[in-house]
Amino acid sequence: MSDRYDVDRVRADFPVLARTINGYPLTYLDSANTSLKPRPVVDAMSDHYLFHNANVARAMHTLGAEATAGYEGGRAKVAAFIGAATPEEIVFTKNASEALNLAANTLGAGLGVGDEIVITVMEHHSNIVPWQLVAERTGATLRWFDITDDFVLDLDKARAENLINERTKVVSFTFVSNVLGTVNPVNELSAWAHSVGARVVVDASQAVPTLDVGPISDLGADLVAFTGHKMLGPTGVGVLWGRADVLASLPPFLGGGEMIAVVEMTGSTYAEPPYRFEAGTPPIAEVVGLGAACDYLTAVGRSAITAHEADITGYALDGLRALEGIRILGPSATIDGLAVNRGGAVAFTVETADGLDVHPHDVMTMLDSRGVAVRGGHHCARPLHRRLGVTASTRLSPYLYSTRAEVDRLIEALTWTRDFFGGKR
Amino acid sequence: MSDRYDVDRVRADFPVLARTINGYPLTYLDSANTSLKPRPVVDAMSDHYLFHNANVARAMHTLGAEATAGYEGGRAKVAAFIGAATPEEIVFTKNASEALNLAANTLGAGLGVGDEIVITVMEHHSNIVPWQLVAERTGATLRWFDITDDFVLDLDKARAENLINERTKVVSFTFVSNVLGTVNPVNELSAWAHSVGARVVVDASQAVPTLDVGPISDLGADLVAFTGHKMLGPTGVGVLWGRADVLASLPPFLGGGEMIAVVEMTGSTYAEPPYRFEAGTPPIAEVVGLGAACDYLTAVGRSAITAHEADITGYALDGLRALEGIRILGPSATIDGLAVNRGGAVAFTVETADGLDVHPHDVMTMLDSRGVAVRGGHHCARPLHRRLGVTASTRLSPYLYSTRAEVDRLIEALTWTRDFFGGKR
Amino acid sequence: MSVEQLYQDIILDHYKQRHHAGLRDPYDAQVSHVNPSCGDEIMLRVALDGDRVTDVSYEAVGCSISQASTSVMSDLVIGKTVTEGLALAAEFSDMMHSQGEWEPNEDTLEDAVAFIGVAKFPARVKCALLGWSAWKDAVARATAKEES
Amino acid sequence: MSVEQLYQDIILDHYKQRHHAGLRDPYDAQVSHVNPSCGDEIMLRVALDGDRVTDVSYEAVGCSISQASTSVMSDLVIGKTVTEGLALAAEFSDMMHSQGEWEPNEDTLEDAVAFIGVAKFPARVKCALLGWSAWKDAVARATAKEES
Ligand SMILES: Cc1ncc(COP(=O)(O)O)c(C=O)c1O
Ligand SMILES: Cc1ncc(COP(=O)(O)O)c(C=O)c1O
Repeated sequence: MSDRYDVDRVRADFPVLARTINGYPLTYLDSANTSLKPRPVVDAMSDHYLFHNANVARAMHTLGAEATAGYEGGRAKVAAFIGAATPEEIVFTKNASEALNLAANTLGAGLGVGDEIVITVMEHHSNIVPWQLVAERTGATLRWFDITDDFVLDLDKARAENLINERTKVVSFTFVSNVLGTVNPVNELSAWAHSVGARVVVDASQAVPTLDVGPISDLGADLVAFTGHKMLGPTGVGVLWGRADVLASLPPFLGGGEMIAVVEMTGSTYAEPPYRFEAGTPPIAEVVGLGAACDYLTAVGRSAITAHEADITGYALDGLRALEGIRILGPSATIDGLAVNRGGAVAFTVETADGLDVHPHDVMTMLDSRGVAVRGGHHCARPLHRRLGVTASTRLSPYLYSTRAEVDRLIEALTWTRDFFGGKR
Repeated sequence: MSDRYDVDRVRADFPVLARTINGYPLTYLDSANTSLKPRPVVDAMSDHYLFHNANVARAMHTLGAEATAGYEGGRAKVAAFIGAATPEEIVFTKNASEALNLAANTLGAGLGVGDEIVITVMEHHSNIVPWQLVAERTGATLRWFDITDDFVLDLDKARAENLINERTKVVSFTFVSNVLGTVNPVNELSAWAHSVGARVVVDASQAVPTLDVGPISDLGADLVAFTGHKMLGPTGVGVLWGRADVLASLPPFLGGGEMIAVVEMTGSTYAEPPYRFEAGTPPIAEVVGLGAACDYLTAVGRSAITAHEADITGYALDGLRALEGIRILGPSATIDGLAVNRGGAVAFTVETADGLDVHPHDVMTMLDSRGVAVRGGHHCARPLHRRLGVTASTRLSPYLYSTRAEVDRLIEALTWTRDFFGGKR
Repeated sequence: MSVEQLYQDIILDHYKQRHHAGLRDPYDAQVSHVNPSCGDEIMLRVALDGDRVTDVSYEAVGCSISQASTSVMSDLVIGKTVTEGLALAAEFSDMMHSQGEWEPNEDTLEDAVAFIGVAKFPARVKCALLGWSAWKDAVARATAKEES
Repeated sequence: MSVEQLYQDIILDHYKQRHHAGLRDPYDAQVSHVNPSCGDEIMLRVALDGDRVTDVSYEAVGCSISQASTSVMSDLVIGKTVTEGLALAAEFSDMMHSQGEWEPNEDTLEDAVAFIGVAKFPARVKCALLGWSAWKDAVARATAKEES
């Protein structure tokens, strides 16, 4: 860990880290599932609710102006955080899933039989099911990138299959895999898709929390989705960034208050982006909280967080690789103890000395009894697990508050788990 | 005000009420726009975020179990609050607008040319635009109830027009108008719609905060939508209640994590309700907060709140009726100073002695300068305002923390406003 | 910030007696603008003679600020060149976004200086800009038409 | 609550050696159940002879708890009447929802009493119930088929 990164000071802002679970200190390594929340984020929301709460836009009194300043201020902070050209490029949704459904429904509105949508086999269900629903509704065909044995997208196979072609209308893929940790070549894929005139959607849910993704338009994508709760923010808020001209070209998604220009019983016209896509009372306090989360991450330092995650992830990869019976699902190389070009999510399987697969739920329960929180299951990526030939996996995922000592506790608990199930055979 | 209702004790839980605005005490009469939040609701969310935060369902460790208990516990509280048969009848959305879009999209999935959808002219935009979008997409026809000069639904005209007939597939209407205060005959309308085999959707956003609507199935509706932020709860959470068999019959709406049974690249199957309709990470902390809001309202007493609102509304109606130049848009009768069979939203227009219409925005700004917060505009009900022959109106809306003294301050500020604009003529 | 500073007499006078109101022929472009959050609406026509604004006419519903601002705007731009009018629009917009920290130039903005008080009411800034936005849009369309 | 209480030897033994595993003919109904939050899946067949359960066979992926519970369930219900099996299912379900406050009856539940420890792990209760739910569903379908 870098000497300059003061993880203890960071940890002091997360009171839950002082908890003990079953007599052991809490070891929270489930940040890809959702991150912990620091006090400044929670306090910003409490202050908003207790002293400045009102509805936005439609309330013009003093509290309404304060709430609007909080909400639109949060939009400006998120815009700055990802290097958007203007705050109007930021659409607030309830989570990344809604953002991806918004993308699928609006981009999919004009599709028909013969059109193709391309995703990848490593997607989160939230970037699979919306496209399946759109394909079903419109008659378009859903196709996908496979992966290689090295856990990266199989671009050669895609080329051989002519996966992206003149029928391709949308290409949607994840920036960083929430299972493998793989970082996809966003620029290359975007250019490829654009070369056939397709729109590009990027699921950056697993990227924005730790990578400095801005200026966001440099990715080359048309729409980028991410979620608040994985980046120290509250639940109930997600983001869809869109290039101004792309957003302006999209039809409305959900209908309701705030997204309209003029409503008549016989038909309505719609507001300009981003409001066109924000039906009903928006997640006001949540955006205040997300803005505070952006402030917090910026104050700690974006590159320091990226470096810290590379350190902890590298340390975990080295530790896991040294452990008999562990198979890492994803790139596992390290250089000087640092993870290279991969995210912090590390999924793996556990086998006992006598060849028994220890199921991830059992691993999770065993680890939890020692205070270690990880996730077991398919991590909302069942097709990827099938592709890897496993039903489920266990996943650790650190964040800016994680320490090497916590990884040590994980490794120790994992060894004990493996031997507990093995010994009893 | 009833002697037994201790409004000061209630007010002590809302710290913002101690604020002064422009040197005047805050007089918050904009609760139909969004309610203020009591400390116990805000504290419940802070405690959740700081000490029990995790993702639900998919996290099985201790924090995950606590977060799941908080979330599902919130579902049980909301179910009990509206007298639902089981917690599984409660679907969480991001707001009432999403709940109504969910209803429109799923009920509308099978519609086509020749089918009819019926709404009313007094609907909030959130119960108009989703049906317009569905009608546009499917070719179905959108029709609506008119109102009488007494501000109630014109059932006679509807009968004469054969508004509800064998082609009617969905009837959707508001329980209580957020402008007029009118309470619609839900049972009668539901029975009428069901007699032709149509599904019934009720927008109860303006009803649930003050009326004891349970047992919810007694309304006779199939789906009922409401929103958290108007009933002391946080932003970012809405509710769609549905009869179990109706929910079970509906296709999915948004796709993503949590709403699936089995995902394959070639097609997916979906979870049982309510999960089928909850794509992605749900509003976990928000549901914890909404559960706390239900607890709070229950502790104060549902019937006491209803009675208090009838008292404050009646007092406001009497005060406004006595004021030259004020026209109340909605039922304005009182009996013994109490509002009768109407909600607490009171919309009105202001005219000076010399015949100048004072625009609601000007009224709002003038009132705000005296610390009085009301709403001016079309309150997301533009068609209704057109029907009433006005562009916009000013609306006061009290809640359980409101007092007669606040109404006095409003009336005084309103008198001053009227004369300010009149005097300068 | 008192409402007396906001509702200066100039504003109330224009509100009660709107200059150039009503829709007139001939015109080169007509636009409809709306402030969705509050429901204020305007339909505005502009007539050009080459580079010169010969008429601005409108039908509008809205608050005193939006009505008066449109009235003042029409006084200001009629008879000016498009370039002069756009410069005024920019100057007015800058003033409105100044939060009141601005020394308005009475020589150029004339009656529009009365709106300096509105700049201190963030919720009302949009009201003051509605007519100006519509005018800018109409002029852009009229010019585009001429060029095509 | 220690994991040793959860993972009793009976459970681990059944996990490693699942009784009646594999899909067999003949059967009267086949169902697929899944625990969407964790991905555990089971395909289960039931064969009836009148009111009597003659066979239960299954293919399943999942954790030790769900696998062992299915194995124990099959031991318990094969040879019993449907009514007896459903009574056992109810008794087992009650035990699982007892949060561990339960005195399990070894005479009726036999090996299934080992799952009392699971009742104290709310996140794992669903695992223990997966096989039983599938069995109840399959029996309902088989019975319905017989009646129709
Ligand atoms: C009657 C009615 N319906 C729907 C809504 C929309 O609620 P939301 O903005 O939370 O979606 C409101 C909100 O004010 C309302 O009063
Ligand atoms: C890569 C990826 N995409 C999408 C999502 C869905 O986010 P949400 O559950 O907030 O909708 C996640 C969440 O974990 C994710 O990791």
